[in-house]
Amino acid sequence: ESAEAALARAALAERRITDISEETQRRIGQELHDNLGQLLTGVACLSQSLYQQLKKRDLPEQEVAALITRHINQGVADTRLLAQGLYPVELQTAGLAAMLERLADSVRNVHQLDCEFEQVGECAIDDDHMAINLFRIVQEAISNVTKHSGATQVQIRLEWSETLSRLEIVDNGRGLVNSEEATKKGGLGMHTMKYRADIIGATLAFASPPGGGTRVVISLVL
Amino acid sequence: ESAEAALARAALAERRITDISEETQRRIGQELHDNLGQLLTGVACLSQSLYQQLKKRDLPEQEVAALITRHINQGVADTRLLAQGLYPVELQTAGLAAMLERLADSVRNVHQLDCEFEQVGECAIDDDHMAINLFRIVQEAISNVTKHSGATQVQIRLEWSETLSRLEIVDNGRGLVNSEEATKKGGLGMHTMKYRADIIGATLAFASPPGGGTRVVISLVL
Amino acid sequence: MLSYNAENPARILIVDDHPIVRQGVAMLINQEPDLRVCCEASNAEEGRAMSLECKPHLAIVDLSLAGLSGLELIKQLRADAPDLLILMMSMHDENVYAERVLQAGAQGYLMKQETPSTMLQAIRQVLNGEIYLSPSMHHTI
Ligand SMILES: Nc1ncnc2c1ncn2[C@@H]1O[C@H](COP(=O)(O)OP(=O)(O)OP(=O)(O)O)[C@@H](O)[C@H]1O
Ligand SMILES: Nc1ncnc2c1ncn2[C@@H]1O[C@H](COP(=O)(O)OP(=O)(O)OP(=O)(O)O)[C@@H](O)[C@H]1O
Ligand SMILES: [K+]
Ligand SMILES: [Mg+2]
Ligand SMILES: [Mg+2]
Ligand SMILES: [Mg+2]
Repeated sequence: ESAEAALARAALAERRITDISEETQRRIGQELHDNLGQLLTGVACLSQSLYQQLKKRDLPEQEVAALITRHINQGVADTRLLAQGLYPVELQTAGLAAMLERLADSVRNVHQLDCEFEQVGECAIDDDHMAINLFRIVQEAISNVTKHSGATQVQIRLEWSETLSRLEIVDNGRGLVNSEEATKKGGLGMHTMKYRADIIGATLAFASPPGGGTRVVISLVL
Repeated sequence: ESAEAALARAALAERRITDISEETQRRIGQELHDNLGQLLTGVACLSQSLYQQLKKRDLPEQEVAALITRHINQGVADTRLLAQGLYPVELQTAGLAAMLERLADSVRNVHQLDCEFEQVGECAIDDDHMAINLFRIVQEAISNVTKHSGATQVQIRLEWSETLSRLEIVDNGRGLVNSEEATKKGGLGMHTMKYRADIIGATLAFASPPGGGTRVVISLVL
Repeated sequence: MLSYNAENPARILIVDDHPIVRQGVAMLINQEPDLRVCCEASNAEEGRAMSLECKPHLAIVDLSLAGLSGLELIKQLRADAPDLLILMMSMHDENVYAERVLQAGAQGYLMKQETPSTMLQAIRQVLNGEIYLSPSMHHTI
């Protein structure tokens, strides 16, 4: 087998299996969202109304009914969070920019981290495959910021022109010691980001300027 | 880059990404199993006992309690199926043979297909990585049988000796037209089975004898 | 002020493609003396027909329906019956949809993950002539 053929094989393998992983997440996310989530919503209502019936008649069984209702409400919330983390169902309809805005919101709320989203130009991706991969790269970059950087601020910037798209995730944390080293540590995140960038024909760069912090840049020639 | 280096890279890529895909599934499966699954199982018990209390006192609210119990049981079953398909958590504790037995049971129940598991010798894999990959190969082979073969019978055979392990999935369906052709059709299953076999150093063979049916054989020199 | 009571309950239409959701929400509503589910539908076409037939005070509409979406249904319901109150109830994120849903003519957006008590509160608020949004959403819009 020639070097070229082998490389092509590697690329195909990467693309195919990343798709499997994405497809699994999509399928499960959708399933949770559409079926289990709905079932539990219905049950939560049934259980609340059973509780109220028992309470109105002042029956002692109301206690168990209240407990069931509390647990089910928890289950509905868990299911939604899980589904959302697995597959952002709104990506197709709301678009990438709206989803990045949301991601920033949730980082602010969950991690007490000052996270801003900024958009320059009008983002007009209508390719689901492209959108989901860009979104996942940002998700992993942000997850790294919250896990490793100790940053107090992070900015997600989406710049958009007719010929180029640029996505940046910039934090003010402790910086990458060495980007070579970082990818050898055994984490999967950087590898996956790289695969995803390759798949959509984007380039991915990491930089930690002397002033501190880390900058992840995804560039895409349109 | 030499052909050899490129091939090595391809192999590494395949292995890494199969790991990612497996890791994704493991994470989601575990989450479903441990969190949502446990929560719902608890609620199912509460709701069942509430129903019984109400029934004993012959209260009309028992009807709603029965309805809730039915729905929750459905939710528990859905969650388990979803989690189980993703990552067989019992694989580590119960072992490969027990899991294949269970797989055969569920195929019989879900697909009305006469599915048998047979073991010759004592299976003693204690390598999780090996076990999960063998299990996934069988899962995909069985999924293909149910989807494509039109078979009425399928057998899973695990043969075990001190030096060799052999796993066979044999159906009595319409057979593979041509195994070359099959892998070119754009399905991911055959590719993934091949990757997994490579990863654990096993060989994988497909055969459709003239008498009909398909035989998938995984051989492993120990 | 709410003018509904046991003799004259608010009549409510539920449009949701999931039967267990309809069952649960209907039971929850029906045990409130001042509220009553007058009809149910599992898709947009049925929902529109039911609305014309039963003339409900309030329609609770699910966003994701098979076929025509809940968003489209809102616009049709609005056009058919200018006085009809509409509460959208969905599993989807309010940050993404709430604004659009209000623009389409609904009076509220409720996430299905909210507790049943919040659901009743949202229904009453909309019947009372107010807009219902979650507190954090109210803040954003
Ligand atoms: N924004 C950042 N600031 C500081 N260090 C970082 C940042 N992003 C990544 N790193 C470093 O790079 C390493 C590799 O990151 P990577 O995402 O590949 O793995 P991980 O996050 O450790 O594990 P995983 O992503 O598999 O959960 C991290 O362990 C961390 O040391
Ligand atoms: N047991 C079988 N009997 C008959 N045909 C089979 C059998 N297994 C596989 N095939 C044929 O081989 C093809 C390739 O199988 P493969 O698993 O790669 O893809 P798939 O099942 O079509 O899709 P995917 O696995 O990605 O969901 C199938 O489409 C089918 O035509
Ligand atoms: K009533
Ligand atoms: Mg990481
Ligand atoms: Mg297949
Ligand atoms: Mg729906």
